[in-house]
Amino acid sequence: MTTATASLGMERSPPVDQTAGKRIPTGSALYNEVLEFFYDEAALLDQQRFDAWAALLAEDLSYTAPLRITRQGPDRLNTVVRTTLHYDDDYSSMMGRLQRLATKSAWAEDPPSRTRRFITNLRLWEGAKPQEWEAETYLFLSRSRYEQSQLQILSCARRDLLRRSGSGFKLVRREIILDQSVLGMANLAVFL
Amino acid sequence: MTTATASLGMERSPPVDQTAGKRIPTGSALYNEVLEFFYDEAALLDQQRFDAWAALLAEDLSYTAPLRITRQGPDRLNTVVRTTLHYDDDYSSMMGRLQRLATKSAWAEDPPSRTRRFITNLRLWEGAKPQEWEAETYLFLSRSRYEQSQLQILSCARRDLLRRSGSGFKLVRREIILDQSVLGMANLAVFL
Amino acid sequence: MTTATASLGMERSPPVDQTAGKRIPTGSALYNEVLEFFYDEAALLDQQRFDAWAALLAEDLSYTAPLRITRQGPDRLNTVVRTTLHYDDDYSSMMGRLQRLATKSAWAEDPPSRTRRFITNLRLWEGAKPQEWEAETYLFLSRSRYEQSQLQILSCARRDLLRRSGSGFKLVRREIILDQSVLGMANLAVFL
Amino acid sequence: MLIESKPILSDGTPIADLINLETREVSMRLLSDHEVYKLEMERIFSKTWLLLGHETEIPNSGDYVVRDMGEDQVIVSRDRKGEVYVLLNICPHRGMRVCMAETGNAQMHRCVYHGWAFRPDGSFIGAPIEREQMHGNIFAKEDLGLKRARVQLYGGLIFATWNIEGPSLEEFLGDSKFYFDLLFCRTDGGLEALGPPQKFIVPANWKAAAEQSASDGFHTLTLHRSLMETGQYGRATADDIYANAPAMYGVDISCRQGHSLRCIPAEVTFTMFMSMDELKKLSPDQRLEVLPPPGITKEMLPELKRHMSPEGLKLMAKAPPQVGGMFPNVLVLFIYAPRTDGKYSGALALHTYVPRGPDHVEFTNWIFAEKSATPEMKRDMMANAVRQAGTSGTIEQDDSDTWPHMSRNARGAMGRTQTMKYGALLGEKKPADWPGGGYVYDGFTKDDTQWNWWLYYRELMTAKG
Amino acid sequence: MLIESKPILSDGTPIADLINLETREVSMRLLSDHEVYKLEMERIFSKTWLLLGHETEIPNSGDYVVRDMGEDQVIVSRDRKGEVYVLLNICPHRGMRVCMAETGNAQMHRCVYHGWAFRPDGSFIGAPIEREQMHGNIFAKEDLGLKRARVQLYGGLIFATWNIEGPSLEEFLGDSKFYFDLLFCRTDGGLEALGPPQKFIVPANWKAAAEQSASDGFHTLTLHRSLMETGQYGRATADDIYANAPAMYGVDISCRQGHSLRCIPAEVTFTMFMSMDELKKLSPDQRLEVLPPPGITKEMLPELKRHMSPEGLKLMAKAPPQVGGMFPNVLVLFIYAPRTDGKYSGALALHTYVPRGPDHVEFTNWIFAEKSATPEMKRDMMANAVRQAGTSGTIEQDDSDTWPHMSRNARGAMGRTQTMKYGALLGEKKPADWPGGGYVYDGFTKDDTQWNWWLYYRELMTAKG
Amino acid sequence: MLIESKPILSDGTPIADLINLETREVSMRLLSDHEVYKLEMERIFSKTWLLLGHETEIPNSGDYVVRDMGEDQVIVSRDRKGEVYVLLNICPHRGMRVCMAETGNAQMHRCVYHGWAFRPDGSFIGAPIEREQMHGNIFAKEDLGLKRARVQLYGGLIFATWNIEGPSLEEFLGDSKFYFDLLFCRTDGGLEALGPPQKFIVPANWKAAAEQSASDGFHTLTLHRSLMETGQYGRATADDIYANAPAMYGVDISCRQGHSLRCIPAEVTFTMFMSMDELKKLSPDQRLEVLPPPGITKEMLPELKRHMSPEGLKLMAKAPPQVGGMFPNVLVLFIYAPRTDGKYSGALALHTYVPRGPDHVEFTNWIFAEKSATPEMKRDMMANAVRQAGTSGTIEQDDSDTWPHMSRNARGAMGRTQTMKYGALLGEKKPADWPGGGYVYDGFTKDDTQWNWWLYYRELMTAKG
Ligand code: FES
Ligand code: FES
Ligand code: FES
Ligand SMILES: [Fe+3]
Ligand SMILES: [Fe+3]
Ligand SMILES: [Fe+3]
Repeated sequence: MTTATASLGMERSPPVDQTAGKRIPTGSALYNEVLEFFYDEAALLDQQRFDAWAALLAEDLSYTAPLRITRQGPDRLNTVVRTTLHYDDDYSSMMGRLQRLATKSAWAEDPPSRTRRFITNLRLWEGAKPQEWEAETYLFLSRSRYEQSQLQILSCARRDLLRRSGSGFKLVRREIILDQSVLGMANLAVFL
Repeated sequence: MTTATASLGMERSPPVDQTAGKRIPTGSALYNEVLEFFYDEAALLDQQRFDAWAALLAEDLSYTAPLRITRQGPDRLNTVVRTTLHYDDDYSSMMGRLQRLATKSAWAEDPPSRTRRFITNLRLWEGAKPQEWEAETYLFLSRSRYEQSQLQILSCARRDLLRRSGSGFKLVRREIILDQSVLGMANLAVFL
Repeated sequence: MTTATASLGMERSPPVDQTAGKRIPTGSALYNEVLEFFYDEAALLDQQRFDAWAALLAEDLSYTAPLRITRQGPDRLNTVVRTTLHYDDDYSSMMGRLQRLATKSAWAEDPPSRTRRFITNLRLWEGAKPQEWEAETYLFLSRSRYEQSQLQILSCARRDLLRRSGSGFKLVRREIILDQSVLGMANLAVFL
Repeated sequence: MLIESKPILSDGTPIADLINLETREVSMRLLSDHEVYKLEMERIFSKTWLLLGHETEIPNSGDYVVRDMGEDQVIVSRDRKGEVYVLLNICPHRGMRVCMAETGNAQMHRCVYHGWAFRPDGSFIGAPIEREQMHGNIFAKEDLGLKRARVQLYGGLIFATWNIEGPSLEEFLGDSKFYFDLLFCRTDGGLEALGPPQKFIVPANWKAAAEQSASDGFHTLTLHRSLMETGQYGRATADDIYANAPAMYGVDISCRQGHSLRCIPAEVTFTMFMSMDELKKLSPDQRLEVLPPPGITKEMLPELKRHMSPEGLKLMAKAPPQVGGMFPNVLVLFIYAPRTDGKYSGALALHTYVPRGPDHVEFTNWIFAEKSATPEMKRDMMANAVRQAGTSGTIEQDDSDTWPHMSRNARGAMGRTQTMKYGALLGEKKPADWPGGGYVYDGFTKDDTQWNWWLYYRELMTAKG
Repeated sequence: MLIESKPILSDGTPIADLINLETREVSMRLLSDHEVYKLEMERIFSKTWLLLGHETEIPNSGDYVVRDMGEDQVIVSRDRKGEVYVLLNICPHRGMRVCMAETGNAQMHRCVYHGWAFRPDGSFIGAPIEREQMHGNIFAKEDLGLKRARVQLYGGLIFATWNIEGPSLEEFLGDSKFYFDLLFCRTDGGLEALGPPQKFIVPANWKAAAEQSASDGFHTLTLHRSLMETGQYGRATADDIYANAPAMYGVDISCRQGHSLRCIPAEVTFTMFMSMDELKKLSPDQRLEVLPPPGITKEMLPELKRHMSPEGLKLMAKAPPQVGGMFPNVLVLFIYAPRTDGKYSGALALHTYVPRGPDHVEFTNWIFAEKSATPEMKRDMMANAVRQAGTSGTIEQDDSDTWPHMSRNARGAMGRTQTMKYGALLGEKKPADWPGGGYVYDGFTKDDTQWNWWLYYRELMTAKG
Repeated sequence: MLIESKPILSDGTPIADLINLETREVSMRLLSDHEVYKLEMERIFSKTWLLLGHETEIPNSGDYVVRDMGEDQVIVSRDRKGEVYVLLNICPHRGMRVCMAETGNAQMHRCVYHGWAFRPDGSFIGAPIEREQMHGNIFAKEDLGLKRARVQLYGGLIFATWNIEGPSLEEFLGDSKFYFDLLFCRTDGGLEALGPPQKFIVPANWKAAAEQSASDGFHTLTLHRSLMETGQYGRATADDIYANAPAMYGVDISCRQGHSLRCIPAEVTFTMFMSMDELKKLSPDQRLEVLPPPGITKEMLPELKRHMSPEGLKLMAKAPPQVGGMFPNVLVLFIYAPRTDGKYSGALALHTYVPRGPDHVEFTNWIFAEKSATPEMKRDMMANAVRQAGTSGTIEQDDSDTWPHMSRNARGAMGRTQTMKYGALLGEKKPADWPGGGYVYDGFTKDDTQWNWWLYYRELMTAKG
């Protein structure tokens, strides 16, 4: 990597399995609990039940979506850009977004998109702290607005940190690794 | 909701978790059985083994696909239309459809579409009656016909009622919640 | 089937459940292990960690992708063509492909595609030999290259033979049943 | 001002030459050419009456639905006085879409871009910050309303046109109106749209669908053969479908304006559950009792009789119009529908084939019942219609898989020089005592009505601006 | 040689007629017509100065980024001498793309097709197998370099044009340069691009976005109303937004070349945390202390003062330019940004709206801070900008959902004959002691600046080749 | 009647000017222009001979495959007498597609729309309900068959053209036929298509692929460099690839009609497993024994010798034609293929690049072996070909990722004015005792053959109708 590009913040996202703790076996009780959490979360977002979704967010939330960038040669896998982001939110700014969505004039999503969040490929590890887990999921988003007969689609991986909270979990960190350098949607007015 | 639109039958589909019985934990034995049922069902449809698929249908079957409609303002989530439907079938009419597919001239699917039904996000609850369960799955359909190089795609949720039958299940009710107001396919000659 | 088309090698792929051994229940310990194998494999490919992926391949590997072809009438389900293939590799040729990808000039994937392999619908059976299993998965591939704002997509089923190897598995056979007669991508420079 | 293009294509071909009056051939090029398409939007979809919906979709003051006139989106709304208005859904300020929803109820449509507001009749209320007169001082408020189309209701169906000075809807329907009256104006309550229409996109030129809607009866025998194989239509078996040719004989009607209907002898349906001999003994009235027209029940017969002339009634008893079309893009499907209990019921549907560029068409499918039908019957008729027509209908799923091939074929260098042929003509022939006018074709259903459709298409496409 | 088309469309309509100088109307057809689009690529995007990035994106010798001038892709690179070059990313051999990555560092760009190699200044190095002279013997090596655009830097921003003999960037910026200086040239270090730009595609004609960028202040009240409802902009409540009309009064400026800016009284922001009475007691200097211009901190004020004339400084204290645009496709957003801690910070962003055919535009969004800002402040400003502008920004997600509707509306046969109206004119009016030139509009923000945009568009589109 | 357009584009540019004979430049505009594309479909794809498949794909009476001549779909079928017919897959009735499958066996093709039926030779059988004469009375049955193309078989390869009166296939192949004979007509059984072709869509203009097929040997060194890095082609290492320039020297041949082949000295392959000194000791016959031409085994040499002249045989021993193309859209790949066991085998493939609009091309890839090869060898040759060519081939996956960039570059306002250059000319030079005709270029592979391709393209595109 040249100094230039390093300073511009393009890097290879280290695979979760190389940075996280012990693997939580697929299909184990904890794994299934987490899987259920993600399915339920997807349902809340697809049903636009934002209040219930907000209750899943930890107050030390970090919610980001780095850019992806096309590189060639030795740096070709350093495609994740964290200097500029597509989402760059904390708990308080996220509450601001949800407050806006509750107004009578959040036009970007009124009429709302009809969305479907397909969650697959969950992989789970222990986090650095007790009662925290690193989870990677793949998300395929299908989004339909107005009379569009072609679905808008988007694929990404999500690298989440979950924390046990009562009988459920809170989302502490979500980093969304998008697959496109140029997004094919007019906005990201929907959460991923 | 204004009287006008109420009378036109547009409503918000109440989330399954608010109408169904006790949640069946993700990854539990029963859950896994149901998941297997859906995977097997998808395989039967993708392989056009309609006789075997027919054997999964209960005789009191209800198989429907409401319209979705774009709304704005306070009614914006009342997008499910059950007055007009894209599918509106019972067991007997479904048998009629299958009988037609078995003729030598059901052109809409001869040549057959090459389909793939991706099933994800299964969530499961007890039904109102014993040995019945409410299941929600997300379905992503990929469909290829003739020399089309662009896949036809469709996303939806399915809200099913399953009933125990011997060592397996029967499909008693399926409601398909499509994500588009204007479908992007020339027909729904394939089952969802 | 007429002699002509039989001799041209077009056939109906017999459903795995009719050729394989005993079903391994969905959600069983073994099933979960295999599911984890596929999720990990997808992650390796999506992260372009080809060395690690190579370690998953058995030395008696068969890796093929038949053509699909549009038929009508009584032969309409005989759509799998194994005379011509889109992939036709053994272990040694696969190593050649990986060796090429490690050069400084494998342009077809340098810049690399940003891919996401969604794995769903895993079904599992005992294989003909001990410690071998027949697995069917559905794969939805999303692929983004350069500044393309439209995702390239591809759907297929994979019929794999896995063999126990230490604490993991080796991929012994993969047959990729594509859903298109005319592929919508400029090449298959990515593994499925 | 409407942009007028001359009916000569840029390679020098006059549009008129693409429809050969001698050989009754229509050039495939019409199904793919971009210039032709643009002309159609101007000369047909901006000029003729277009079906947009039914007034039962917007029963109350302020109710609206958003629909399409060609590629122009319009608001179909009802104002406080109960009048129906059709308004271009384009803000006169900067061209933003005004109504964002497909349906709703509002006494004021406020554009979300800069807030200009309009009444359900399209009139301009004003821009925000009244004192600043943000609508400017060049145009008066009266000139800043939403563009209004001319509207006419018929049997509750809402028609509109941009052709303000052109023929009335009655004139446009011409001789076919007598027959359409038998379908749309037959009870006290009239028809009711049972819900919003199904909508889906077919990758085909709109005329691939429309030329068929002009009463192509013949395709049923082959394209919809599966339904005969399963015994759903007539008693033919797989082997004798062509020999029996069910529903092929009847009376087709059409008129100069390209509309048409097929009056199909009820025998076809009767013989599903009684013998010809039994049938012959029945008087027209008895026939109506045993097998009322599609969508009508025994209970509704008195109403029916009040709304129809004796001649019309006889026609409904013997050979009710069941399928047909209205120029340019409406399919009429008021058919007997076999039920799984062995009885016959009805399925009433209207489609519009809305152009979406030269290569796509939006299939819009309304389903109807008589307003006075029982809830059970309405429910039954919805199911009947959905199972046979539209998105998943076992009849029409074959049609929508057919049209894209025609469209694709019309794109090739060789393909676009090929022709569609309309040379099988029956010729006008009126049965004795035939009650209606127009062009009447008694016998085997042939190409007459479809050829009339193309003649009117040609007339409009080559008319002097 | 650039292909020159005459400004008359194939149906005979002169482009000039689509912008009516009398009634200040612009035909919707301009938002969808394919011929117009082609002309724009030749007469605008091949002729004017275009913003491509900032030099801090390519700090080192050999650094490059790949960007777009209209639909032509270019390499923006820095050579060994530190010069910035803009080069058509097309191999002179067989037209292959030369740089495959979006960014990187290279002293030699070798085309992967046949291996022709070029320096960062575009000059041709040679083809492989030197002895075989595979570049041929018709053209000299000097003639085989990558095609160079004319480049000019301004405040670190990289502009380029294919118009080699045309006006300089200064001439092109004209009277608006005084104001842009206040934004781009105010500290010793200058601006810094905090990273590569966000990029996403909006299914709209580029002018739907661009005409708004010409300082359409009025749409904020309605389209961005949600932000006022949540109290993010001014103390208005949902009910009195229109009564309060926050940020509507100020001074808009523009010039013949279509650039513009809105100088919005800092009162709007001040009154979020102090009363009008308190505010009135403050001197300009004190105002700058309490609320420095967006992106500037108290610590940076001495720098600011060094870079600005006293008049400029006063303007920054009282009504700093916050939003505006540069013809043809740049949006400037240097705004106060409310923070969740109740304080005000800044968000600095520039967008380009890159045409992608008549129906699509690529939204490119750079985010900036002053180079001398602390890392924390840069981090804060990135977050501010991302939350309000671009892909997921709560302001601009409304905009990008709006433009596609305008574009779609412009496609219909009726829709393309409708017009966008610019009749609400404030008229030129300079406040006393106004320090800058250009056209100055003091008062309620109206259509003046946008109309000027269209006038310059018209000038270019109808200019003699 | 074929629609004839004049070879002048609507902006006044003559097509002829886009190929500069002086400077040997070809305008990039040809890779993106829609009018040019339309002309190509008429002047090239409706006029020249096109490769559609191989007769071993349809061995039996009634067998058919569906293929493409430009954008026109055709049925390639074998009738009862064993004759091969090529028929437009468009129903003369209403333009529906007749054969819905890609392949099958049928003695009657019945259109699913209205049931018109046709024989494998295209002749019309009739419409359903014979008595009603639903084909009308304007055209005789003989006039209602499927439109027939002119067909010629060559080495089992099926060629067809719409140019009924034009040159024969032999005339069209011209001087290149001598060389193609060496590939296609060398055994008793002839070639066998091992299965249906691979098909996939590349988002590029068809000519981006086609101009390369005209024996662009030079790109191999750079674009396919990875294969040399891995040591798959020649003993070059990553560092000396350009110094070694493997396979660059040889004899390229072409002819007026734009066909071409590269005769590559077998040395390149030999030296993978024997020294130059050893090699020099071998007689031509011994060379054939050690390294038979691609696809031929030692066992098949007697056959080979029967089918070839001694001169041809010598050529096959020393420098067999391995890659090349046939105008307009065929790539020939009859190459030595390295095997993982260190030996050399062959991979025989033919591609057609079927136009799918100006911006897309369908890559069709047939894989062959000699019919007399053993099953093991056929299996081996399939694997060889699949691993190197087509969808996943490690050679050609680089090519199909390249062409889209050229196409994209040709769309920009500046890009479309750029040129592709063919100035590196070797000049005609025949080695001593060269057995064949045509234009012969001995030496380093240069632009000659590709330039000839464009000259013939220009000839056809500017020919008088
Ligand atoms: S566009 Fe509707 S108010 Fe401005
Ligand atoms: S196209 Fe760049 S070297 Fe040939
Ligand atoms: S279109 Fe083929 S029979 Fe009518
Ligand atoms: Fe039909
Ligand atoms: Fe805005
Ligand atoms: Fe190549």
